Amino acid sequence: MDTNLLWIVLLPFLGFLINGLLGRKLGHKTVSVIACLLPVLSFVVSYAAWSRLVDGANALHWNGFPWIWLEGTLEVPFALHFDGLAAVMCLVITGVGSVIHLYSIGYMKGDPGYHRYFSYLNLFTAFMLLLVLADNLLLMFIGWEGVGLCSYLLIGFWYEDDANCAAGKKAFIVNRIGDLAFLIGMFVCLQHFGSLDISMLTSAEEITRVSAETLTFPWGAASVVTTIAVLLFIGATGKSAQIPLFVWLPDAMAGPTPVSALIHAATMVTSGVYLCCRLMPLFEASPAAMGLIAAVGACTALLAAFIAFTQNDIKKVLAYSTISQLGYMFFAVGMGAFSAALFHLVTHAFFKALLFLGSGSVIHAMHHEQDMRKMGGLRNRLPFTHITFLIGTLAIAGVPPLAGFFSKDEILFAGFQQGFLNAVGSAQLFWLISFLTAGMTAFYMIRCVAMTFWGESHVEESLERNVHEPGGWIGFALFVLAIASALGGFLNVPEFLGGHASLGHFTGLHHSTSDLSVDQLRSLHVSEWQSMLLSVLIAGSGLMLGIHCYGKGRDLRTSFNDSSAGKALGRLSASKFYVDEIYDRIFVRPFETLSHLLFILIDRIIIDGILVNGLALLTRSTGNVFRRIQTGYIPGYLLTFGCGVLVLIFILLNFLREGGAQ
Amino acid sequence: MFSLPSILYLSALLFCIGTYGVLARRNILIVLMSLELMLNAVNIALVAFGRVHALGAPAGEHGGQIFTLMVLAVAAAEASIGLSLLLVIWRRWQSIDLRTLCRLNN
Amino acid sequence: MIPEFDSFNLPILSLIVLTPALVALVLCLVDRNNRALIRQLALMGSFLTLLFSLLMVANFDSNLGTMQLEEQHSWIESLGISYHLGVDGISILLVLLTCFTMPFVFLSTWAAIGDRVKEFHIALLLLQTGMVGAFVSLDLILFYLYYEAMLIPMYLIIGIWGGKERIYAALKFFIFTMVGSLLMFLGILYLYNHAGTFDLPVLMERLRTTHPLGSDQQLWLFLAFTLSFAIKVPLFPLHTWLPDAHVQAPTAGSVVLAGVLLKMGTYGLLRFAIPLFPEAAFDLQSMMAWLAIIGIVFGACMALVQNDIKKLIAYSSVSHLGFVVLACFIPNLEALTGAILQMVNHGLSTGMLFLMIGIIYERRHTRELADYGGICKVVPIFTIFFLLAVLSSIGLPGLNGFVGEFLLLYGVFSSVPLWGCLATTGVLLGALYMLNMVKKFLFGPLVHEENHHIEDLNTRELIYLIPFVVMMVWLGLYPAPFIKMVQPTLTLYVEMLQN
Amino acid sequence: MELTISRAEILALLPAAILFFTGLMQLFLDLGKSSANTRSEKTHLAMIGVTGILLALASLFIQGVEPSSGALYAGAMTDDLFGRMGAGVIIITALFCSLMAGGYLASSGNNRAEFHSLICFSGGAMVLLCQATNLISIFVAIETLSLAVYVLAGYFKNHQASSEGAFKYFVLGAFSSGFLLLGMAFVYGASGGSISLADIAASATHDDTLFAVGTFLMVIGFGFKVGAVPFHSWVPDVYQGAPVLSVGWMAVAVKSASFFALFRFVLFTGGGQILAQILAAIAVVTMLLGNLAALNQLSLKRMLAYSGIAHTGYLLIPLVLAVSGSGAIAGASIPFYLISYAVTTLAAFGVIVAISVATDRDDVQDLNGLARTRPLLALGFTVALLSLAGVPLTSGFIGKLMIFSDAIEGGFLHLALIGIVASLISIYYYLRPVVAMWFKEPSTSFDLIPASWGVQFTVAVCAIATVALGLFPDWLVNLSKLSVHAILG
Repeated sequence: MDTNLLWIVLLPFLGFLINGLLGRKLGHKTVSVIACLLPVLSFVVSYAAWSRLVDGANALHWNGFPWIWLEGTLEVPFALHFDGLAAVMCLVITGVGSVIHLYSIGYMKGDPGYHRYFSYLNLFTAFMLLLVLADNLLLMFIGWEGVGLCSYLLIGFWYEDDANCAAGKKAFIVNRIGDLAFLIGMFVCLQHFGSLDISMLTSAEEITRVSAETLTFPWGAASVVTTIAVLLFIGATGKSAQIPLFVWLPDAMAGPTPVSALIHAATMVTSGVYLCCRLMPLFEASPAAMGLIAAVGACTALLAAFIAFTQNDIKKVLAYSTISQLGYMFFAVGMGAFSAALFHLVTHAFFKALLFLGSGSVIHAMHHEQDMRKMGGLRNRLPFTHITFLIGTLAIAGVPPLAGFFSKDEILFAGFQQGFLNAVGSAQLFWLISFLTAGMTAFYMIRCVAMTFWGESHVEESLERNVHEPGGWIGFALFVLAIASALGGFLNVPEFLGGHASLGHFTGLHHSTSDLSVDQLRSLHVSEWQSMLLSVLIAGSGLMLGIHCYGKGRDLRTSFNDSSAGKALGRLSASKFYVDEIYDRIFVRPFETLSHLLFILIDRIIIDGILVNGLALLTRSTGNVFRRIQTGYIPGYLLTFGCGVLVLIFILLNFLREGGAQ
Repeated sequence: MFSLPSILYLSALLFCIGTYGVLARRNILIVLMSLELMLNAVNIALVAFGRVHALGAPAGEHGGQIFTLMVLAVAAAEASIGLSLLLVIWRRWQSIDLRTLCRLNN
Repeated sequence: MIPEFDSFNLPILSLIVLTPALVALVLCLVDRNNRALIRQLALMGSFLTLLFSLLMVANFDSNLGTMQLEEQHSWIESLGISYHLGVDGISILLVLLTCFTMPFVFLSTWAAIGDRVKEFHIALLLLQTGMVGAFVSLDLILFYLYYEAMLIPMYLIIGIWGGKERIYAALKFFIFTMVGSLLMFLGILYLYNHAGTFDLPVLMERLRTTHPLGSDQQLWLFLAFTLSFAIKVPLFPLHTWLPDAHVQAPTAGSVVLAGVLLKMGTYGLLRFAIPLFPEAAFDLQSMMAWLAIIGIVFGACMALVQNDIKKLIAYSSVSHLGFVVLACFIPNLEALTGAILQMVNHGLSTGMLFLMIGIIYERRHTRELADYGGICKVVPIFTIFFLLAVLSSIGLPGLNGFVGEFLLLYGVFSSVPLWGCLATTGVLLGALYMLNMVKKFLFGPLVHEENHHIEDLNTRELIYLIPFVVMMVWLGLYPAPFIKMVQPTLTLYVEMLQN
Repeated sequence: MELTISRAEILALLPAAILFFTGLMQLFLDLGKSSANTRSEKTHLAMIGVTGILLALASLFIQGVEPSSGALYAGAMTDDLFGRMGAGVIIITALFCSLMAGGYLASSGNNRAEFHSLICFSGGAMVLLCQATNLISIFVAIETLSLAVYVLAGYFKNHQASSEGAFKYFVLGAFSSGFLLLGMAFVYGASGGSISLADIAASATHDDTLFAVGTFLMVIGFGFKVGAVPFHSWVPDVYQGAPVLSVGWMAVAVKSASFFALFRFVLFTGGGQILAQILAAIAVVTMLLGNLAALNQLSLKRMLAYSGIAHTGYLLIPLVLAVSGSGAIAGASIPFYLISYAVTTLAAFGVIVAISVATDRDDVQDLNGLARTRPLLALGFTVALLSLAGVPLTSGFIGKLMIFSDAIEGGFLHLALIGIVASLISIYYYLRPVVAMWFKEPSTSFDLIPASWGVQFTVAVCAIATVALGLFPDWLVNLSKLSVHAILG
């Protein structure tokens, strides 16, 4: 029982309440102090808890209180759980989060929605921490949807532009599609595990018990575990922007840039990966689901990288890069390398936050110009930003010894190991895809750097004079994150390089190699070396090609662009594979048209028109008929009377005769 | 002298004539006369029934006859009301055709 | 445990039911021009009722699943009708919801209703008596009496204080409801003739033991009862009165209609139609479920294409209550608990949404979405509250809507997975139309000149909105006590149905 | 044969006698002044009328709820509870009509003693009708009341519509009297010369064609009076044409008295299943036609005329039960429904009287905005309409409850079902005046002549009684049961 855990979540939430309720009256300074101090405090608490874990304590637990509590039937408590995995996530969230909060002070200065912005950001932090700390899936779902809400609010932060609101809405709705699968996944869990507690869902006995059960679908049978894993993974594809639900993330760049850094790069979008790591035993029990995850991850990585080639909006490039990197993480998950996935999650949080904040610094300096074609040559004006951005770029490209190098290498090796050492055919293909993607990543990132910072300036003159390095908190944040991006890789140095894979061990995700013999270990290390060399090679060539194309060797680029294949590919990339358009044509518009049609056809015409009003009309016109037969002529009345008597007597006599005959 | 059925047939015939008169004629005066005819047709039946049943019944049971007397009185009152209404109608419409009275309808 | 407050042996339920009616009588004597006094008296009356309802909760033993606080007096003995009240887990939350909503409804009308204030308050008070009475009646005729008694004040409220098409809407409301309730009336009489009592507990006992119904009888009676309740809910395809009624009704009318009145339908299903005729309910389960599911999706689709905010929310009610109806026909604890919670949640969130639309309507006199847009800049506090209500309505975890929705959907899913999955799509569609509305209503550029100077929420409005928010958060984060009140009754109920 | 008159016989005759005497008094007192002063309220006439009626009522109450003293006047009449209840309804109706008459007649410039005394005369005949137990007294009573009512219908002899209505009523009424009388003759003949109902019941068999046809013709005769389809044609025209107050009197008193007599007859003699089936068909058609034809009426009086036909249809349901031999089941609903209907209808007609005094018209649209100008009248009318529609908390609801419940118990579920459908249809037109009163704004031409206190009193008392009977009907239900069971023995 550790109530302190609650404070990790509660502190940022407090910030939200204070700023949300009183922010308007407090003034910018107080707002910033409160908004930044509380996540920092939360970081401190997390750090303290983390150090207790390091000291050898078991996982910390807060029993909380009953939440959705049907005694004896369905008992879901509001309880928190703090173990290695949660600790790492908490530190990343509060750490990177705090830095981004600080950055925001500079970035959002003078915005009329200042306090609103910070209260949303605090709220986001709280929800994200709740997601991470949750002891059961349902509680995690609060955080899960809560971060989605904050994402929605922050994407549409500048609500006066319709496009921003539409992007926010799109994000929420697309996420909800995934959430439906998550919800149904939880139902299946409840039905078969009888609980949503993560400890239950990950306990080996339970999983073995449940994996014997199968479900029948119209299209065939599937094991329960696979069903759950796939459903939860679909949930993850929503949040973590994987095929087929990635379409919201590029649009989400409509929000303020620090938001993109925090929510749409470092933390929220990685919660899908976190979910997989959290439920590692469950996923591992289903090879089919793992295969699917690897396939989706690899394909997403490739697709997004390909689209990133032609994007001209600096944030869009980073957005597609994020999608691609998240694909990497899922690829790792699919390969069973959960520790690598988490590692990449952490390093990605560092360098992608850095990249976004760097781009933010550029955008800020350029007075909200995001088109890279109108930049160029900013290296001189923004030297510090340039350096840090470059560090980030190299880190993501996988240049040793920066953070991305270690993590990406681990992932690629996992694929290599599965595909070639364990000889799994499909894994070979996926490895190849991600291997190529590594090169592509290096290429489009260097393109981005080149277009923004290098070469000639395309900045409007009036603007250029005012472009200057934003100092203060912005610089501080860039500095901190640059260091983290540079050194983050050392958190989990693999054993063959003499490290201890400490992150993997700490979180319990690392597969121990201690049961291997010395020979096996040696051959493993050899292949690890091979894989590493390959990845460095591909990253290097990507970088070189990029520098060549966007540096001096422009002719290569233009000639490629002019070739018919190049044109076709370029169009395909620039149009983002028409995914948005296809979704629009297949789902969105038919649905709206259908709704309109149904409204008019069923509600207006059939129910109201024909049934309701028709019935009323029928009744009224029958009434009118009866009204009209009342002609007012006495002879007519007498005749009715007389005929009535005659007919009725005739009937009576008829009946009487029949009755008598019987 | 006359058997019960034959008297009843006479009564029925008169009733039918009366009914026909009410239904078929348009002159209010004739309709009033037909109504009287209907009542009196029933009177014949009543008297006939009374006569038949009184034969076997204890003394003092002359319901049919008493009934007839009552009906005669009522018929007289009815005729007077009818005729006074006829006067009102005549004053207003200058006509004693039933078909003219049709302002109230629907 | 909770201390016993019932030291005077008060007839608490009667007090709750009759206080509003008595206050209405008092109001009859007040000068019609003394609006302030009328308003304050009505408000005090409704607060008093709220107090009594809290007393009811204090005296309610949530470990028992049986009828509690029962009151029974002979009334029309010659016709077998008695005055029999009682409350159990199924009704207690609904009584609470009603008593909770009414004071704030009264507060909300202070600015909106300026014409015939006296009549309006009398009508609302009588409406309250009708609603609470129907929830606690244990005699079929007494129930029917209250059930119908709600109709007239509501009819007047729509017809007198409503919008342009109010007469059509009021008539449609009245006749639709009457169609069902008269058939139910016939069913009640048939039951009386069959089993010789109007008293619900006795009747149920007799139907189970001494006077079982034939399957044909069950079927027809079930249909008669269900038709009535389905119209009230309203279940697709009997829903077309609702959008008209909502759009035309004044704010208070809409709030009561959505907040409480619609629940009469689902409550009736739970209390009467299903337990009285369990076999018929079971036979028709899939038909009802499919209708409910169609209603969920159809209502959502309709909501998506509405331009009038009230109409949109009316259709959203069709969708939301589709969930509840679906769950009513699933005999397991989760679904039924979810159904009851969802009734309360819908009352809170939709009630609040209507209150807020009323607030903005008072200022701008339009409900067309096209006339708004970007007003969150002008009315930031309004925006926050409105968003909260919307989020509660679309079932954001952490707010009330989710708790009910989760239990309900899980219950349905565990029984018939296909229905559960189909119903779950309603959650998605709900987010779709609600956020669409929010976007057009609150966000975007501030185009219209008239919208530049809308006043934000004032203190009175805050006073009646904040309790809703508090309840939403409470029910969202700590629903356990409420679930506990409901559970024992439903456990017995499920056992009974499964036998 | 000895001619002695017992105390019970005197007491039984007293209410009717007092009414007749009151009518005569009024005629005499107004003698010689009749041409002048027709615009004054002539309070003395009302005073005498009210006093007489109250006396009659008192004489009725002297008898209390004690059981019947058996056959009186050699079986011509009885003083049983059933008859006393019928007499009570009629006398109370007469009271309210007298209270309203002065103001109403004065405003139309027709205040003569004849109206007042005709109410008393017809009232006396109706009281006798309720108590009559042999064919002769039934016929004489029904003809007496009819003749008086013909004149009441044509009371505004300068009004074309009034005269036309009266004449239609007269011709059709006389025609139906012929059939009634024929039926009586048949019954008389078929039952071996019995005049009194008790003897007829003892000697008749339902299979006898003559008896069945006779019974049926009698039912037709009564059916005309209460407006059962297809003998209803006169109702809308006469209601529309006749003075409002006469219509109110007809709608309440004539119908009640006829139904009381008809029920007494049927309860005594029964009628057999076949007759019951035919009557059931008549009930169905009456309920449906009455309600459907009322849907699009603009005139309140005409609308209430059709509504009255519809209510006749509902009342035919217990009649069907009684004819089919289930009189014990249907018992209580007959007197109760009639009393409830009387009270409700009086409230409604009170308001129409007020409207036609104020506006000289009686269309639905003349009610526009009544809730603003005369809230209490509007409330009273609303209560009356809701009660007619059978909405709970009113006596009409309890009445319908009893009737439909009886129908189900007697095995006539389909009648109950059609009754429900019919009352559903009726809601539409009952709500129309409500809409006009509450939802519409008053037209500027609305003349604010305040309703006379008699009208106000009537509406108030009757509306309150309607609600009170809806809330606490127990005593009346018990009384009704008691009265019917006394007949059935």
